[in-house]
Amino acid sequence: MDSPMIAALEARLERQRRQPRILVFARRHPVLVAGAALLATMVLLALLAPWLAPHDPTEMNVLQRLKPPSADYLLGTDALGRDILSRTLYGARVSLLVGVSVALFSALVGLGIGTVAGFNRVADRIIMRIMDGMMAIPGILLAVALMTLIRASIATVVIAIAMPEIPRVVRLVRSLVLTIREQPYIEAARAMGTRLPMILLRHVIPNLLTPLIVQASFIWASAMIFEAYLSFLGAGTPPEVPSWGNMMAEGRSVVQLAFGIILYPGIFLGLTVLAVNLVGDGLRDLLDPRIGRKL
Amino acid sequence: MNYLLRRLLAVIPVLAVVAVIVFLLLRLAPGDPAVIIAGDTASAEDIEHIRQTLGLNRPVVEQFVGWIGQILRGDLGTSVFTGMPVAEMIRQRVEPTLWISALTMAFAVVFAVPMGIIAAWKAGTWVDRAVSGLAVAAFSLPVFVIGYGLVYGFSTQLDWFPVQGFKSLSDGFVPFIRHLALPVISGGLIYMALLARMTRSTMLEVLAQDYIRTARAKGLSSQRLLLRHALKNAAVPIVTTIGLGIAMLLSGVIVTESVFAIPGIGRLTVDSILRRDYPVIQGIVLVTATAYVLINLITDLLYGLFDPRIRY
Amino acid sequence: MSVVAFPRPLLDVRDLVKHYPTRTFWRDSPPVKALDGISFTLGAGETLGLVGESGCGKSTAAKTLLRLIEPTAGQILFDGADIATLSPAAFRPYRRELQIVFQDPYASLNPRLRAGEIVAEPLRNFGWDSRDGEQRVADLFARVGLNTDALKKYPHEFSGGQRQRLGIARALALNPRLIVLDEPVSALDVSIQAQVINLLEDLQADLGLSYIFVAHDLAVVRHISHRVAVMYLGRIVEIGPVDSLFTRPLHPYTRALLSAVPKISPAARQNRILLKGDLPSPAHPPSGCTFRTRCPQARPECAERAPQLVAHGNRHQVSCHFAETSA
Amino acid sequence: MSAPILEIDDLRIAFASPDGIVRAVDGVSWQLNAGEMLGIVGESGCGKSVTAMSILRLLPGPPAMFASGAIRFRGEDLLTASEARMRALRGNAISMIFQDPMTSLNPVLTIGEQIAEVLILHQKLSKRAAWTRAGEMLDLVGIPDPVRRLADYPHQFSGGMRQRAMIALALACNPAVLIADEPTTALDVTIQAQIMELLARLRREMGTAIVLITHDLGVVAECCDRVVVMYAGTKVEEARVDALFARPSHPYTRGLLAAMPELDTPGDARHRRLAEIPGMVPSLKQAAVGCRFAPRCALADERCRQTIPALAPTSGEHADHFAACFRAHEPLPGTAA
Repeated sequence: MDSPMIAALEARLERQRRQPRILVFARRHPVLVAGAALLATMVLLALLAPWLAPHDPTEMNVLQRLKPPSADYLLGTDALGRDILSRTLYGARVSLLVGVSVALFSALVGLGIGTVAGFNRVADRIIMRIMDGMMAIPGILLAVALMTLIRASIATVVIAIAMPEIPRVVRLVRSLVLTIREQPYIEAARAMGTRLPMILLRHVIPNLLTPLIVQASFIWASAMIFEAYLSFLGAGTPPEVPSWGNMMAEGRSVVQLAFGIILYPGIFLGLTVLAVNLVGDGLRDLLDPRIGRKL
Repeated sequence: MNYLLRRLLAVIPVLAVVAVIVFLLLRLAPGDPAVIIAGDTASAEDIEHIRQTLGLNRPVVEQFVGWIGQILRGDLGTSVFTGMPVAEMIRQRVEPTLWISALTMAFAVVFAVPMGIIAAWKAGTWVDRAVSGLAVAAFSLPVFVIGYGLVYGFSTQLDWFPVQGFKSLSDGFVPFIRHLALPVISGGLIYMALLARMTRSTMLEVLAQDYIRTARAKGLSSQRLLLRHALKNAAVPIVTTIGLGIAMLLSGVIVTESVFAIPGIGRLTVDSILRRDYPVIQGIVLVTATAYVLINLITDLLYGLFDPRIRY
Repeated sequence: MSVVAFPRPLLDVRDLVKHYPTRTFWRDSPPVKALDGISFTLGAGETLGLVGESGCGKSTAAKTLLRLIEPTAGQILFDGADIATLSPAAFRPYRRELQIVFQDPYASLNPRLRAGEIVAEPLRNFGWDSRDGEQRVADLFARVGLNTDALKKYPHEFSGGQRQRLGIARALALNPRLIVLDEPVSALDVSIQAQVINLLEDLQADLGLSYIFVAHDLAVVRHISHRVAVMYLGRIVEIGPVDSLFTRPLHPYTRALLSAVPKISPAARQNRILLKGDLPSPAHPPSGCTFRTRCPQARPECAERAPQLVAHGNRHQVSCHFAETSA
Repeated sequence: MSAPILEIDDLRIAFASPDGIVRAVDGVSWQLNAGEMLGIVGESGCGKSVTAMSILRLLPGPPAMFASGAIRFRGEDLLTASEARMRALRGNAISMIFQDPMTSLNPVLTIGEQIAEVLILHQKLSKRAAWTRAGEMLDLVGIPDPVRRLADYPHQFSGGMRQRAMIALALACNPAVLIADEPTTALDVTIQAQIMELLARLRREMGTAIVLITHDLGVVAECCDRVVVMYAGTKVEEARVDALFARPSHPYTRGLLAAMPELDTPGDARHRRLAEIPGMVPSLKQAAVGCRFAPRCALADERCRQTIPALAPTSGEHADHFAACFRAHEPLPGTAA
């Protein structure tokens, strides 16, 4: 005795239920699925670089300097005659590696400091002032200052990029800990005789992982761009490391002649960062739309 | 009134922390600071000269106190490379950076806030998806790729704008604007994307509140509801985002300046890096951090304007 | 439900105080007096109802007994021993004796743990090995009317009533002697409320549990309590056996409360006492009797002298200078 | 008796959720006469609030769907009215107050602005005239020193005062109908008594018809003229208030009354065990086959499980007493009712 409108909707939902689960999931979370697919392709390209790359990325061929895209150099060559496509494929590895390491490093350090700040009022005041101080220094300057002082390597770049991200993670974790601390299930745990370390492990941290993972994915995306900035300013990974940032930095001097040197790695970097941002957006809406509002 | 006092007092510890971080950065690095500043090619007496001028041989605490004393008197030390006082170097190069930052922020805010509001108001429609999509895309591109893209498109091909360089306002309005157009747009796009996303999520949160449902039950039209009821509540979080976003804006500006070869603070930073002119880097970090803190103080003070709960 | 004779009270609370300092910089503003010296006793197998409007301190009192909130002053004698000032380590064994069930069925269960793990947590804290533990949890599920296939489910898969049963199972795990029930049924619908109230009464009959039952619903408190304490602005204004307190309320506030509750049968609705104004702020309570600003029979003397709890008949005490005349 | 001022006719509202359609309101009809106070009572999830929100069409479009039925205000069907027409009625001819006073007022606008706004909008008053009228409204709802309080912000009002301000706001344009969605649930019992007494007084003075949505049978008993009992999206019983409480007929209504602890009976009413209603409210995702209450009803038989009982008048002296149950008048096993 349903009205026609409800019957029609019921039929459509019925059809949906019979479709393969992945299709139904994709329909409901388009952003996450699109992002994940794009990211998977980029990661695959990076992993299969040795087999996919037509040329050795470091093989210089001065005769073929600054050639436009052609049959055997699909994306053209750079100032030293190296194949842009091969270097771009290899570059993906460095940027993805830097991005993930920065995200993990800043998430873990931020989790530790943030939880301490959330649970200890005295430490909270000191930590938060330090974090405010670090946030006041523009990320680029902090990273650049660090890079001028320590020997440039992938590891030091990761630390230099992570430094400005840590205060943001600490601020997020601290606010989450302060809200979770007031929840009745924490009071119940105390009433059951559960000691603080166990309360942290079983009750507090599991409930703040969701927003932390979403924040980490945004950091992963911005870290890849940051790596490009650092290399661009001449304070990034050592020049011989084929990261997208270095490639684009080398392209600066000849930008008028061969814009492809900046354009193609730029597009790859853009797509990868877009993929990670989409995954971040998708995760936020999937896991907990309410918490997502704050990011 | 004690809210204002509290906000003013809160600025001091933050600036103190910035000063300590900047001071410690050089000393924490492995190896002898003087050697690092002098660089690999420098001779023994160069290193000794730097050690003297920067007083690196005195005990650390004494150096710190001396340094702070200098800063409070407005003396940011002297550049190792040019020998000029850092404060003077910064003052000469600050005008372009100020202009770019201000115009970029204005350009971003003027577009981002309305876009965010409309996307939230029309949540779920194609408008929302378009704005969110554009924002994520712009947000994912490094500023120099956009910069060189614009230069390639508008300068080399169409020649509407100069490839690089900066003309100060005194050289006439048109050249001034023509030189700033592309840098402002390339830096602005990213900051606009961030602001649009934040405005949208803040507005969505406000539109879900009970008092919006009450306003609707009063028979208000959507425009009135949006502007008078929703926006006034969303103003505080949006202003905060603009404040916090400054740090990201400054990063963008520094890179934009090297793309368009604009002689601003950003360019000065890059040059000081290459020349390992640490006192200048120290000075720039201090100045930009102070600017950031003051701007955020202003956004905090605006709270009182928008949110009566804080005034009373 | 005959009234059990009480040789020595299981719980004897004396002048329990809880003040929250207000943090303003320079002027020393008065603290918020959440609890301003409350005293009561509770026997084994007895239910004491703590009733009053929001802000009267009933939840604070309940949580202070379990040291979830640290008392500012006063004694809490449990089985004769004062547990108010014990160090956390010394107090921990008492966690087995005193337990709590919370008001909000959705927020009092960790959303990331399965139901079985939630109920097993107290057992794990006090050294039960996993095999006995599993059996004990299964028994507890049956005892509160949950079937065992619910062990694997997560909290969001349960209804409000079922979640409250989980909270009760968790509280029973360590065989406590006293359970503090902090508004356990306020968030439930009437039909579900009845199921939980009956469950609590059966458990009390079977296990001889003592209850502190905190609620703002007078009908529920009357139904389940042996004795009732009425609280106003951090103080007990009247305490006594449920029948004499509900049929012959002595304190003007108790009478106003009883008359304010909407009644179904027209006969029960005598002339309604409408209190004027709102609850005063706990940081600046009125001088003398704190109820005088809203009391229909307030007299000048009420402002000078704060009334004390005075006995009027069998264990029925009231804190009001003119309780006798206004009865 | 004149035509009813508000009429709900076989209203069906469904929500499209990813895993199925929730039939929140599954064929509900009732009338409201001018100046009358109708109580709609039921437990959470029974559809009472959804019905209330649909009258002013405040339900968000996409998830909510009006499957069928009509809502007629003075004969005009509101479901098909234009958005502009609805805006002209909202807050003017039909007003609404909500459950939680703490969040229902805009925190950054003064109380005066929020009341004046509706007067300027609907009655085209000047700013000054609207401000004075707002002051009169605050006085009418019993807020001391009303003119000064107009300039205060909501956070400077207590819970009870805010609900009074909400009522002033809703009644400013002298609406014909006021919909009150659990107006006192979030308030303490002494403040609740003040608010209910205020509503009763304003109804007498202004002749406003009131639809009171609540889960508290006591409030309905004291304040309403007629009452509708809802369960799982449908109306199970409708009667004059005295008839309903004197001779409840639908097993669910009788179950509710038996499950409530008593406060009314004088003397030490010896302790009787509360009569539970077993089981839980059914999921509204499947279409109703038989009576929705059958799984929990002691009288349920095969017919109840197969066919949906229609609303039928119950025997007894009150003509307008209906119940949707085949065995409405039979005594429940084990109880005197």
